[in-house]
Amino acid sequence: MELDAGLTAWMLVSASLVLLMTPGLALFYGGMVRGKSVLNMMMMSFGAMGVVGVVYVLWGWSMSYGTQSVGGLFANPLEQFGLGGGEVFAEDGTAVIADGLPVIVDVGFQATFAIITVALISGAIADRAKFGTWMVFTALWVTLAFFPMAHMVWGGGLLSDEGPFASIAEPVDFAGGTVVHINAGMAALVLALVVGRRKGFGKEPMRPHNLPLVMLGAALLWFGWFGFNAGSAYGADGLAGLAWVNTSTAASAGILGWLITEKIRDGHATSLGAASGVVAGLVAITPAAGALSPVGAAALGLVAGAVSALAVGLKYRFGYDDSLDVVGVHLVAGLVGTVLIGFLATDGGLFYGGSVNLLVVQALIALVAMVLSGAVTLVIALALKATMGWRVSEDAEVGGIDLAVHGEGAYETIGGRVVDSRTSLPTAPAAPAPATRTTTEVK
Amino acid sequence: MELDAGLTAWMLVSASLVLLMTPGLALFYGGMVRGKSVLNMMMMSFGAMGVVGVVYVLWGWSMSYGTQSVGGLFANPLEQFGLGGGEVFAEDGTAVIADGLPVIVDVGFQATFAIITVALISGAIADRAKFGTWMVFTALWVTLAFFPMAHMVWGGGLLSDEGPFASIAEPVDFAGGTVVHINAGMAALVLALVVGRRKGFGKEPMRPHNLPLVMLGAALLWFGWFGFNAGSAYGADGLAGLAWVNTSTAASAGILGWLITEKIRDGHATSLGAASGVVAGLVAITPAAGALSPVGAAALGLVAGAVSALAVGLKYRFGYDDSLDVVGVHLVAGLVGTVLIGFLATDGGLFYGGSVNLLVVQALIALVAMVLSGAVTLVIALALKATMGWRVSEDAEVGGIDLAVHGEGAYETIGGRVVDSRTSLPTAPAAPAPATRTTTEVK
Amino acid sequence: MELDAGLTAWMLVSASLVLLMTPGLALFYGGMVRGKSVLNMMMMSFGAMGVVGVVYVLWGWSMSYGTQSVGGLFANPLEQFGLGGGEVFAEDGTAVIADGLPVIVDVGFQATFAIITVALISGAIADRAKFGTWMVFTALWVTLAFFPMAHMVWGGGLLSDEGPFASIAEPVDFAGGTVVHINAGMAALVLALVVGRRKGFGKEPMRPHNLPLVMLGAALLWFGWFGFNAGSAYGADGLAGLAWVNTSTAASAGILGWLITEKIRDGHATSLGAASGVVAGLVAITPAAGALSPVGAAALGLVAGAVSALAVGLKYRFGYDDSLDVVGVHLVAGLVGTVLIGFLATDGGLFYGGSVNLLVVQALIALVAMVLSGAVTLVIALALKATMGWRVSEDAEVGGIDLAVHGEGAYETIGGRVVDSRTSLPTAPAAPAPATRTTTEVK
Amino acid sequence: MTKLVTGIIQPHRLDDVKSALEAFGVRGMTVSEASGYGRQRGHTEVYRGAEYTVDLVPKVRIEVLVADEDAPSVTKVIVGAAQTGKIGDGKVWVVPVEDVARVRTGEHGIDAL
Amino acid sequence: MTKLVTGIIQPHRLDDVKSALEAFGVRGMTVSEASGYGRQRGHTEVYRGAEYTVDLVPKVRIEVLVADEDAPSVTKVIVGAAQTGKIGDGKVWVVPVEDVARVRTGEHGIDAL
Amino acid sequence: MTKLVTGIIQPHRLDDVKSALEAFGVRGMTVSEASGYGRQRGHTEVYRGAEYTVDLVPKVRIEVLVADEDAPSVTKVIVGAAQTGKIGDGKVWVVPVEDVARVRTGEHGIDAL
Ligand SMILES: Nc1ncnc2c1ncn2[C@@H]1O[C@H](COP(=O)(O)OP(=O)(O)O)[C@@H](O)[C@H]1O
Ligand SMILES: Nc1ncnc2c1ncn2[C@@H]1O[C@H](COP(=O)(O)OP(=O)(O)O)[C@@H](O)[C@H]1O
Ligand SMILES: Nc1ncnc2c1ncn2[C@@H]1O[C@H](COP(=O)(O)OP(=O)(O)O)[C@@H](O)[C@H]1O
Repeated sequence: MELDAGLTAWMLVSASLVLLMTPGLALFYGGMVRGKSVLNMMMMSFGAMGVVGVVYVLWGWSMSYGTQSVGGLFANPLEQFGLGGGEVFAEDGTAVIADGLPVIVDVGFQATFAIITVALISGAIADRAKFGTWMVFTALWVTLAFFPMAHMVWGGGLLSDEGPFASIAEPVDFAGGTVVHINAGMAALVLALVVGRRKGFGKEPMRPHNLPLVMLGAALLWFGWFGFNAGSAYGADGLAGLAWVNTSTAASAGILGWLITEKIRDGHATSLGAASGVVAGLVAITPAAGALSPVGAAALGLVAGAVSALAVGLKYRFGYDDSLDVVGVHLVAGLVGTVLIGFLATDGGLFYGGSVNLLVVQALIALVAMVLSGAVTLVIALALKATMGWRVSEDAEVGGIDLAVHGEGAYETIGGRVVDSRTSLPTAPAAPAPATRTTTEVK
Repeated sequence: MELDAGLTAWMLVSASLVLLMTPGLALFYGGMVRGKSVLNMMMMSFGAMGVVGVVYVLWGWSMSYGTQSVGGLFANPLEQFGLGGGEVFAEDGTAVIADGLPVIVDVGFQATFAIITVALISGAIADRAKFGTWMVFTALWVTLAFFPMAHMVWGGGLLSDEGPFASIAEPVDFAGGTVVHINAGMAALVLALVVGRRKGFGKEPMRPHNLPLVMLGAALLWFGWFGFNAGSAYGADGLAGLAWVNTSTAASAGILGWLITEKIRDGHATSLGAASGVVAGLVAITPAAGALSPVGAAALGLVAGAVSALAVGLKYRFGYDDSLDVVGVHLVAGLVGTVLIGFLATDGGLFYGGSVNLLVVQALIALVAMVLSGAVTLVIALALKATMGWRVSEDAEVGGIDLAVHGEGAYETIGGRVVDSRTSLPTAPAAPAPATRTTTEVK
Repeated sequence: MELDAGLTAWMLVSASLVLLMTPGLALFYGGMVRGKSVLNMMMMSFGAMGVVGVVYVLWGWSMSYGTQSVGGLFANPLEQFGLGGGEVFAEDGTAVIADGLPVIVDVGFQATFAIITVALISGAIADRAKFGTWMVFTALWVTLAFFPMAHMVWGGGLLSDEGPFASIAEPVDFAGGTVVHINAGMAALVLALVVGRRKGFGKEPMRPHNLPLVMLGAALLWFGWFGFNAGSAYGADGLAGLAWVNTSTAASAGILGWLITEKIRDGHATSLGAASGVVAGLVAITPAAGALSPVGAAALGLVAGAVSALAVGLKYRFGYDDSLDVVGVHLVAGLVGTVLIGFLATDGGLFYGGSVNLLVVQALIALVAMVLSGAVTLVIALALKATMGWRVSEDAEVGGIDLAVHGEGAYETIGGRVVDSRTSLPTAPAAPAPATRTTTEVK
Repeated sequence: MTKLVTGIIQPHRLDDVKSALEAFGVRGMTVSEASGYGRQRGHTEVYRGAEYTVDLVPKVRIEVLVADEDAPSVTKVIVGAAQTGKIGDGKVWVVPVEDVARVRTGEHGIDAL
Repeated sequence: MTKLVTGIIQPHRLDDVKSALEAFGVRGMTVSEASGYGRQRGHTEVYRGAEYTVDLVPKVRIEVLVADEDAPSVTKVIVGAAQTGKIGDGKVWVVPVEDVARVRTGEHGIDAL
Repeated sequence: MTKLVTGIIQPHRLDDVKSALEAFGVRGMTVSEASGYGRQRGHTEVYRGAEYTVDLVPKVRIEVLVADEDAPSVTKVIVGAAQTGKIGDGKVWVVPVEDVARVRTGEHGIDAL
């Protein structure tokens, strides 16, 4: 098949944009925790980048998009292990082209989705999880929960338009409402319950230590999301353009939805609210980016911002410590987006004269995704709890997980940590002082 | 018309890049204010992203690029309200292609210009403006000042090459010297005058609270400006390449121009100067990016950096508190760029053997843009002053607008704000302590 | 030749991405120094952007890719001075197209490489170098060391596949293992020796003052590196896709390699280690991005991460103060990548049944690059030492180079610097107090 | 006459100490950040191949001006509320004060508290 | 003999206090950040669905070593310059000092000021 | 009875002072950040066309509770270790303390040090 250079350029860019989202998330989350655990928070994202980035080329692609589907649930991990098997590279080493795009570009693009999805979950267990356990979790979860879901929805599996529900109506998940957001949001809920609450939850404020970082993170997420959604059009064309405009409009409307809601309820429009509204709008538009009109996208963003603003309070009511509101933002807005497609889709939505079928099928795939994700995550989480354990010691949690686990503090504090200099160097010689080092040693 | 995938890919990217500029600006401005007002500063940008992002798809596009021009001043906002009307999407919902590009992609691209232009103004009224008034202002100003100017210059209106001045010479505004920078810079001047000075202006230092943020912001602006300028070529071709190189070269030269000027005048080359020089160079090259040679771009950047470095002192001389130098950088460098085209344009500039006509027409459009922007802004600003009011209370200003208006502080300060924990939760149950929460409550 | 819009779009993006790497580096380095020298650190990068950005369009392109090679060492700087000479722009001002790409786009792309390479070196002499000397150094070094090396390796010179070594095997440097990383790393070593150690080196901790900035910097580097490596394919095609996936995979593996190594050796997996591992992996894959399989890239990244993690300790053993480990990361990982190509290249590598020739030629070009870079840098560095001098005063170094040299501190510290307000304004008039300025002046 | 009671405590005990003082009847205090050096050791950090120890530990300083007769009780209240029984809990000390003034009113002495 | 005069004041009054002290003849002082708890209440923050109050307010601490006889005047100078008449203006107090040394010279007592 | 010895020193002397005190036998101290105003002048900053002076210089405060009889020696130790001979080296002063308590144990007096 012939190469479409324009498409390929766009997909290379899209992959780069989505890759940037995970560090963006690290900043978004990192700014939101207290100063004593920002590094650990960011390391959960960077750790996921390390593990999932390697795992994806080994068996992730094969399990998601391999040709040997196992009951529509996942594909054979060995078929294209290490990207072998002839579907990505031909025998002579040249790249295989499919629909104008080198398959290897698609591998890169898809890998970035796997990374960010796993990283999203980490917000639910901020400040308290063992780093080693998290690293093992990332490998297990991406393998057992993400790759199968990607296969089911996008790889021609159970929840795709080749699956059983498609007889009701073709399910719509443009860029990952189920695979990414409902999947991660549900996993976050389960993990928050299994790992348990932070010491002081509901009593101590635990406010964001650095809100400009949070806003920077939200901005990088927005920027990267263009690759996520408009890239999912798999074309440098009008559909990508529509997805682009819908994405941006929903993010804008998400800001307004969240700010208006909190202004009315609390009397203040906060910067944390603006940043959160951006993400809520973006999450909601993700499954719908190609199916709505821009005005529909604005409406969806507005609703998602408002609903998420209300939903983040639920954790206090029900007592689970979803520390950075992965449930309130990703699960809730992911559901809002996935289900409202049934109303707002210009092709088949209730508001546009469609039947109720689309709504039903959207609710169904959302439900199935929740159940699957919840069940798989519960098994993994409990297994890890019983073996490696999830929690750092209480002293480490109170004193700060950054120092305890990573042996670092995020910021230099003069008169604080950077003070003693008994640096024990391997074989540091008596270090003959250079010309400039003579004075000040007075007395 | 046929789709040009390469062009479309480039425009999708350009739109994404320009969108990123507004958060970049939020950081650039946010780092420059004092620690007690950084969130408010950033929220002015994020608020503009919320309002203008939605307004643009409703009536912004229609007013700017609709086919029903009202006297060359603006186009009918209702013609393509909500992107309807058949010019963006055909009846069957497919995207209309014009000159190889889906029009919807152009909508996205142009929306990002509207957002950043409004956000630019906010720097003039840092630390003291009511957030609600600002939000209303963004909607009014973008509607009454920006969309019309976009129509006049780029939409075939009064200041375009179809307007009356075109008989002298074709006016050149490649990417927004008049529409964006002169427009925003003039509005900033008017707003600074109407809103009035900060308490302590000219007496207290009010130095940037976080210069690395400022530099990061400048970097994101530079990065995004490639979309702004090279995207304005509306082609993935040699002209875009020229605009790209000119843009980068002018930014580089802007650094040198500013640093040399302040080194000579003050004895120090500052990081704030480097960041400001980047922006000054980029502003100046904006209208000229496709019209100069790279060596011309270097010269322009150098001049713009030096002139802006001198111009930022004017506010002390004349006593207007343009807090973050929107006038000194955007208005002044915007004028420098727009007018110097008359000398430096390789096609028609005086230095390249052209007649004086181009210079005259450039000066004319700059002047008209200033007058229009100034007048419209004055009306809006005074109307808002008389109704909602512009200033927060003096206590709020002295104590910090972040806390007063947004109910947040930017940074956690231990022993400062994160201390009391009388979190009043909706119905937080007595929260049965998890296993790990037993100790430390000693005594 | 005909324009390839898809390719052009991708190269415009790639150039933008690589340009962003230098500010990314500024953050990476800036976060790593102490709070008193962060601005100076960042200014070394921004200064390089200023100087090299201008120099490149003047004589940089001509020296690197001009047609008049001087003994395979460099090309005539005057041939295409200021991009004249008809190879970039035709007589009529239109852009020349070569292999589907406007040459002017390539100029932009290549300029960004020159900038980042020079900036990389600055990490070796953090906290102590005169800014003026650094600025002169950037101009000299890029002219005498970088442009020649680019010519030799990529411009058809001595180390290219047209050079003498090519008879053994075609040397492979896909995106700059020799030109960028070995070149900069070797220069860093020489400069660290000539400039001398910081006061307190090996005794005081000198820990990073802001690790989230370091991680943000690493993230921007990773993001930009896609342009660096996948852009170096000069195609929006399967090779670019392969380079993209290899780049990302090596970065991921670099994280794992570094973290595992330090976890074993020190007991902690640090965020500084994760950020460093990213860079080590990316450096190593740079020359190899188009020549390895993704699994090979993973292996290379793993090795590079581990080796660099060990190598950064060498400076204490040998007593040179390569402050931010430019040698340990860029020189060492650059060598790892360049040499391991001899084993891992799918076409000609020892592990894939190739002869030893490729390995030999790779080692040879690495060696030649080290010698050349070392010699040229030594001459420049000593000349500058003898004339302008390299070191700021000891007081300036102890008290903080930011204040001493740039007249600024990076962060506002209440009760610290932002306190006295004897702002001496040029002609600040008695400033008639606006309505809101009346109170608080009580007593 | 008045005394100044100064306490150096663990940061996470600040809330409880503040509540306890308030319960006792103290209506004002001044809090600041500090670093402590003592029996409680700091920690080791590794910075790219160099290892070093940081022997200062984050602490919070509380200062309360009280009437002479309240000094012992206030000391006790702080000790009680700040105690965890672990090394590093901190110190409390009392210093004589010769004069106190309230800035707002210019009042002096016990009335200024 | 000398005294130590300590003032806790509103941050935005620091400049004026510094000028006033300088005008009075004080040639040195030490300044640091603090947080105050008192009649002046803090504020309420809302963090994504949770509301909490912060009852500490930013303050600045000034410390001035003075000769015994200057202590009352210096107290007065600080009170005068820091006063805005609003709640939260702060406190000034005086503590006896038994010895002062200038580090640079090792001088002691009044000469060390 | 005990004394509180407070030293304001140059930040880069902290390490040496800490070592010297440890060598002398002091087992604990409290350290915090401060800014000094004195003979040593601050610096001038230029902020986009406005120039202003900053006359506060970063300093570190050290506080050591010691037995009465050790106060003079500890003062001397600090002065000795902090001295560079340049303007701005700082001050050390001694204040009487009426009571000291160790939070962990509730011990009082000399045992609490
Ligand atoms: N002699 C001292 N002078 C001033 N502060 C001290 C002194 N000794 C201890 N401190 C402070 O008290 C804190 C706790 O002391 P430490 O010896 O660690 O624990 P403990 O008092 O429980 O034995 C220290 O971190 C320090 O801030
Ligand atoms: N008893 C006290 N001990 C120490 N500091 C106090 C005390 N009371 C008040 N302060 C300090 O003085 C500041 C002002 O006190 P506050 O009661 O708010 O106002 P005012 O003194 O004007 O009535 C407080 O923020 C606190 O820093
Ligand atoms: N009268 C004072 N009261 C409190 N602190 C002082 C006083 N005088 C000086 N200091 C502190 O001592 C530091 C050094 O004083 P300075 O006059 O600069 O140098 P020197 O004491 O060497 O002449 C100042 O920065 C300040 O922190």
